[in-house]
Amino acid sequence: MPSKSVGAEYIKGLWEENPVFRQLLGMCPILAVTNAVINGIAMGLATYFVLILSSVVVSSIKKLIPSQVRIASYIVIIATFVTIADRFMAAFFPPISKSLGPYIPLIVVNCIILGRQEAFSSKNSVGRSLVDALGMSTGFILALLVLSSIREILGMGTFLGHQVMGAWFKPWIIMILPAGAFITLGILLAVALVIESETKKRKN
Amino acid sequence: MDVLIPILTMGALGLIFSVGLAIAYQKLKVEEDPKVAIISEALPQANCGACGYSGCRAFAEAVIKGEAETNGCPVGGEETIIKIAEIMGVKAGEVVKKIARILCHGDTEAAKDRGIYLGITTCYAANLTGGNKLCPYGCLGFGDCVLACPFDAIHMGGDGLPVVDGKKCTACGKCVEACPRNIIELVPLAQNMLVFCRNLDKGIAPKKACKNACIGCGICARACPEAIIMENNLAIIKDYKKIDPEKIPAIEKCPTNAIGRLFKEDEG
Amino acid sequence: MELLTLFIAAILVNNFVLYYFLGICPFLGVSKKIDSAFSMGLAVTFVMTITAVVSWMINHWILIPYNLDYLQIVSFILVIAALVQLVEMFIRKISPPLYQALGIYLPLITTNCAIMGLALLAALKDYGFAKTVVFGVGSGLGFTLAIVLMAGIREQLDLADVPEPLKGAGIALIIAGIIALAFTGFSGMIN
Amino acid sequence: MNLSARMIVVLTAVGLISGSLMAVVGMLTKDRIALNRQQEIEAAILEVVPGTDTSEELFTEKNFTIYGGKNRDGNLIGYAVYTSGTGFQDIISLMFGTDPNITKINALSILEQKETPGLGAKITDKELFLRFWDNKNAGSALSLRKPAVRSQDELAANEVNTITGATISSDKVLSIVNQSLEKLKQIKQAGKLISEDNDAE
Amino acid sequence: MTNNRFILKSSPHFKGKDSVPKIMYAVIISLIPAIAASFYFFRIRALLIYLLSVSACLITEAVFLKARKKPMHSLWDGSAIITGLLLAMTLPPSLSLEIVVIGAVVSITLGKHVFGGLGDNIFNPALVGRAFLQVAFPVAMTTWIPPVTNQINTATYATPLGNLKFQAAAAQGALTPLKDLFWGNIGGCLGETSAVALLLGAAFLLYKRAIDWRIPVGIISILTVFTGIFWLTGPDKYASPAFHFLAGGLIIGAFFMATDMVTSPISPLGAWIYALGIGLLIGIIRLFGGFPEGVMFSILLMNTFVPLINRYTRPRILGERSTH
Amino acid sequence: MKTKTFPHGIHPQELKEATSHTSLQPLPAPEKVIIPLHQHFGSPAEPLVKKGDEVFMGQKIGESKSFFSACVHSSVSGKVMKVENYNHPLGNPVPAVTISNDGDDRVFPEIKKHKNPLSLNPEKIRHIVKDAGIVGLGGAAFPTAVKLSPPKDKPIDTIIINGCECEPLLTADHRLMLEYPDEIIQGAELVRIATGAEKIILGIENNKQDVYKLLQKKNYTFPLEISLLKTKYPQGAEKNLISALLKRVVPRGGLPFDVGVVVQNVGTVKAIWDAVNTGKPLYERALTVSGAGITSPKNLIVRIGSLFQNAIDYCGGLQDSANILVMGGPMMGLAQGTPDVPVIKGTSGILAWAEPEQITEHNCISCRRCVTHCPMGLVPTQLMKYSKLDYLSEAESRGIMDCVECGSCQYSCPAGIPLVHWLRVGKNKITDLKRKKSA
Repeated sequence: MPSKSVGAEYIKGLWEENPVFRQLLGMCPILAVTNAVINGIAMGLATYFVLILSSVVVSSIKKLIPSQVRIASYIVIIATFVTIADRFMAAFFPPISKSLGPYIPLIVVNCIILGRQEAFSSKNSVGRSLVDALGMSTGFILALLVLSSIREILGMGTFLGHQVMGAWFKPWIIMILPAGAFITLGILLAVALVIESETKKRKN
Repeated sequence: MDVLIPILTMGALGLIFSVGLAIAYQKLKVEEDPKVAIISEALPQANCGACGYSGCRAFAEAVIKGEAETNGCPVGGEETIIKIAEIMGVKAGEVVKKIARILCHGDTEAAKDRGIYLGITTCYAANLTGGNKLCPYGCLGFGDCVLACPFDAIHMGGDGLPVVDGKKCTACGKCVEACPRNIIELVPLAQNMLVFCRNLDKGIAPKKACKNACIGCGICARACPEAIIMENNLAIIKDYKKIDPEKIPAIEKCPTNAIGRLFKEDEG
Repeated sequence: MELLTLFIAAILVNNFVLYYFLGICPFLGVSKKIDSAFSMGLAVTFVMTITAVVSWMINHWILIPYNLDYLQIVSFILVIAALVQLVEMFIRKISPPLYQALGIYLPLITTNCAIMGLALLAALKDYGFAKTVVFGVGSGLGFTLAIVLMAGIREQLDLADVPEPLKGAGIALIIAGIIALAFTGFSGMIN
Repeated sequence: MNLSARMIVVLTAVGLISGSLMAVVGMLTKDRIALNRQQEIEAAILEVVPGTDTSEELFTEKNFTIYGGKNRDGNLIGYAVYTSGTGFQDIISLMFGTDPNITKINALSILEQKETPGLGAKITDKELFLRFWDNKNAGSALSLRKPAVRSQDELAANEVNTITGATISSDKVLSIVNQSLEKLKQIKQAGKLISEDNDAE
Repeated sequence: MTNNRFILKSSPHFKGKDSVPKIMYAVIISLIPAIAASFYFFRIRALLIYLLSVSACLITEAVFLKARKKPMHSLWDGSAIITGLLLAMTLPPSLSLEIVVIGAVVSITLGKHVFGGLGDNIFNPALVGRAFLQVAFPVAMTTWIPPVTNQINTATYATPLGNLKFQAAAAQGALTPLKDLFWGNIGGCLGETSAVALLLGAAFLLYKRAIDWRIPVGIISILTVFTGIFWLTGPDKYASPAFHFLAGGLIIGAFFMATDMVTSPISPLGAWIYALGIGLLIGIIRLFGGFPEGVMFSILLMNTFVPLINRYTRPRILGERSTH
Repeated sequence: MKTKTFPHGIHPQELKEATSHTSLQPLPAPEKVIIPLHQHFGSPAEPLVKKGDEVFMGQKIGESKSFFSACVHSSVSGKVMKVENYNHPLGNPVPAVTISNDGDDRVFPEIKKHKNPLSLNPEKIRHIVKDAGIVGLGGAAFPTAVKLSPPKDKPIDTIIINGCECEPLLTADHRLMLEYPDEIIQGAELVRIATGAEKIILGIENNKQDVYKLLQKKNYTFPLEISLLKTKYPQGAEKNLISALLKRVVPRGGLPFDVGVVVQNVGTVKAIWDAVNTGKPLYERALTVSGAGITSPKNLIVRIGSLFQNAIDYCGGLQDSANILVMGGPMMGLAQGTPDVPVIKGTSGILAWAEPEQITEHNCISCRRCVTHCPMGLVPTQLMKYSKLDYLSEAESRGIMDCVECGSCQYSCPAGIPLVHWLRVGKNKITDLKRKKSA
């Protein structure tokens, strides 16, 4: 196993292996909950919580689980943490919980989480898994933040609910609708690829 | 009591699920290539479809069949790629390192045009209409090989001839296949002496077509008969290892420079 | 009549992919060829129908009576996963051709958020049994429609000079956006 | 231990542990979530039946609940009807309040909607939409004023305003209210409202 | 005689006189009557919107051609101008000008260049721009002013179809008279109002064979049948087929937008399927949908079906045995 | 008059007036002829002579053992100067026999006349045709002996004589029909006898009314039907001609044999008659030298192996503006880089004119003109894209191999896309791949 420094393990999740822009994972929540920055942040934090805890748990009990039932076990573990996050939100942040609807429970089928368990946590030490999970979820939050900022600013003229665009600005309602989400993410993916190839060129 | 219900429910679910799985594994086992299972194991099992296949197992099958690239799983990252490559990889024995060489020196200055070519600007298409160059054997200069190279190891030089980057070339042979005139050849990296022409005509015709064409005069073959022979009006290096360094000056007396060394500074 | 409107709405108006953003991963991943997209769509429809039935039973026979709504997530996903896996193994054993056409898509579906989303949405909207099933079938067909349309367009775009950075997921998302735009024409049609 | 046994044991154990964990969380959050829900309803009732001190459920069926609002003295001061119906995109849940005789509508409050943001979603806008619902004559079915007008004064007693560009959403809200109003009257007539304080009439 | 005097290329060496710019400019010419009509009805505003829309389209096109290192002659092949004109023609005359520019930029960018430019686009670029605006600025896009020749003092003026949908005009007998619809003395999008001007241009296109006659014929006939059935069952609730033919964007859509060669099917059978789909969807949306007008959505929707239609209606190769 | 035709196709400018009224005249044999050994479809011929050999006119100088091949004969009498690669109008140089002409035109003594040609048996006719090196003179140069030997299980009932000459500019076949009608019809009868068919149909485009009238007047006793066809390109393409005349459809990948038909060009049947009647092998042919770039366009009878330059010089040379030189018709002909190439059996015309040096290519706008005009029912624009992107299996499954390269698509393409060239690329790549696989 190629060993990376702890820093590199963390950093790779931000860009190199960014789950959204580079690996195209977790597309459903990325599209569904980014109509406002606050929703994006809430989603990101929930994912953060679930990913880190399940990574720690999976990596610490990896030896006990026979491979035939590992997926099932991971799902149960992840689902447990998702339930916790979901209940917690419903109890203490009811408006956000309402606007996120079924998408918090759907974290359980987010490829990022199950994928990291299989690809990383089940094979690495607790420490490394933790760092990896931190990096990945930060990358995910980053992506959520970028997309939701663009959508909220253009779609409502606000950022986190505060008016940021002048009165002259007519909000582009399409941005908070599905069509806008798809188009914006499509363009962002292209931008990410352009940045990637530019940096590669510069390196050479 | 309230606390017990969820615990029991979950326990029961786990129990039913695992029993079901255990039975299923034993009763419904299907024989398959053991490699599929091994590669499947190495994959993230996210079954996310990011690879374009319907799941990790399907992707593994595709890898075995050679339909998918070993680095086709974007989720697993580097480790997975290395693992799959290890599983699939055939340990390469010690072979002579080869490199693709362009066997034509018909650059824009040396080789004359056959006319004003207005067709599709690929070598393959040009070749179908008889080519844009007067020489029917030489490089057409549209760079089909450049496009074919998966390693970005060939680019067009300023003189209208492709240039191979020795560092990047892996001798995969894609350019050899792509060249409609068969002037690219995989040659041992160590071979320094080459015939840079494929013209099978004799005398005036090749000379008219290209300054650097082999006119089949045979000077080189006479200078070093043990390594070089003439075949179909073309000098051919049969065995470069047999070229006597002392005879190189005589060989290089070629009137059209169709035969010569790649790097003169390397040798005496 | 109510069931019919629900059915049409699930296909056209509140399309799973284009309105709820569910099942995006396979929607992007398996929409390169029409044939595989169609098989995928059928497999999803099949699993969605089963899921609709099973999740309704779990919800109404176990979770609600015992006040265990917080076990929804884990029980739905476990049962779906187990069921899909069993169906897959079963098909594989008894009918290899069917497995080739449908079964190979099944593992991919387990973690497809469309399935889980269906179970959760049906529970959230508090649909009765018949409605849940109709919702499941309709949503599956809606997914099929979206993915086949997408595959048709992507097959054609294979021949187009799409800018390099947009190739693949980028252009697929933009197309999805425009299809979603076109589908807004159906909004307001449910009464 | 053979493989099958180990599979069963491990998965069962994982299930048990996670079950207990979730049970704990479930217990901890259950009350809070119920409370949230109740607070939301109470706030809405207060909004549509101003002056409510306590409220009680008088009638309930799927997606339709009648609350009775009582003032500090315990007198019934109005009904708050929680109801829902299909909007332009998805379900709209709303609450409106009437006086005890159902002669006028006090106010309207939208609880849940997924209408087009910036357009149909303006049904939650006080300035543009909701204020035109205050104190409407509930004697007959309400109607919608099209095209929209600017001030309350231009509307008849049983007319409510449209949102420019979102005629359909306005229409949908109107029909939900009209239907529920009719239902409320029927239920009251049939005497199905439980624990109704007859003195209030 | 020098060796390289002669041109080398593959056969055929003769070529017909048709060219892409010729086809495109024929379409532009055919739009002139409708554009002139909009100048007459909406005066300087019309001019401003046309100018802005076309120039924004051209500039965006130029930027993309430059950035993607494509031949610049494509800028003047007329396609960007058509997109600009068609977009402008489907905008409300009162629309603020920056929205016009946004629409034009979106048309060329999302409607055309993300797919690879002219010929590769799946959707009609002008309609993508128009749909984008419709969803992005729904209020601005549904605010109408009456033509200067028909000054009625209403702050909120509605289109004939809007009247039909939201004011139950059919029931009140308040349907816009067909005569006004025909001449265009009504509110509506810039270039959609005058049926007669559009039909004039359409006749020119049909005469020039620049469009496939099957598409408008298919759309109009199925819509006539569809709306006719409802009209016969309830003339007080539904408008007549003639009204549906003349009102809204049907004529411009059927003759100028659905017929866009790039985004319509290749085979004649495919063209029929496509046209019937559009006509039916227009009918459904106009009669039962949330929007008063469905032409734009219907064409976009059927655009998405075109690859599938093409795949299943491929012409029979000579000597091919039918597989059925 | 009612004319028959096929669906689709185009109608380009005909430009035939320049030569349609000038009678065929022999091109004086040049001082030396260069006769390529590969002028036909099939395997190349092996040389039978070597440097220094003395040869007669009509003497066989090349032959192949393969069935799919044709012999090559000397077109002059004289001395073999060399047997070496030489420029070839079809592209790459091929081995060619250069003969210096002694000007005597001494006929090969072994050449035999046949007294009663129409009473010969099929076997004999085939043998004579094979020995005379006759190939299809329409342009494809398919060995005629092969065409006269249909498989046993595919009985032939109809012989179609192709007198369409649908390519613009070319009029050599037109002149042949006017000047040698008896030879042509008798040649057709020989083909009918050789294949055992029941009737002969001569198809002529209705821009050759004079031929039609002449032949009507002749009242031949053979089972002959003369049919007028609409002037439309590619009326002369085998499969389309069969569909126009007989309403029979040759299955995909099949040959006219499959529907009981053999199609022969008028020039070919004349050559057959000459070979059987006088014993003269195929060493000269009629061709048109025309186009705006030729000073005085003519119809010539040219010895095989004469250079294009000889023919052009005889017609007054090239105009200064002429910048394209084409062998064959403008629709399917091959652009030449030099007039220093020999006339071969498949040379139906030598054309030159001024062509713009810039081609403006636009994007395909799916105008479907190519689909409307493709006589084979293909979707050329799609095939072009498949070929461009190397999607060969898709291209094949959508019928790229059915393309006859008639050029109708490209002629009608408003975007100026080199469709035919792309389709040729695709077809060739597929063939290459198949060859590689079978190897």
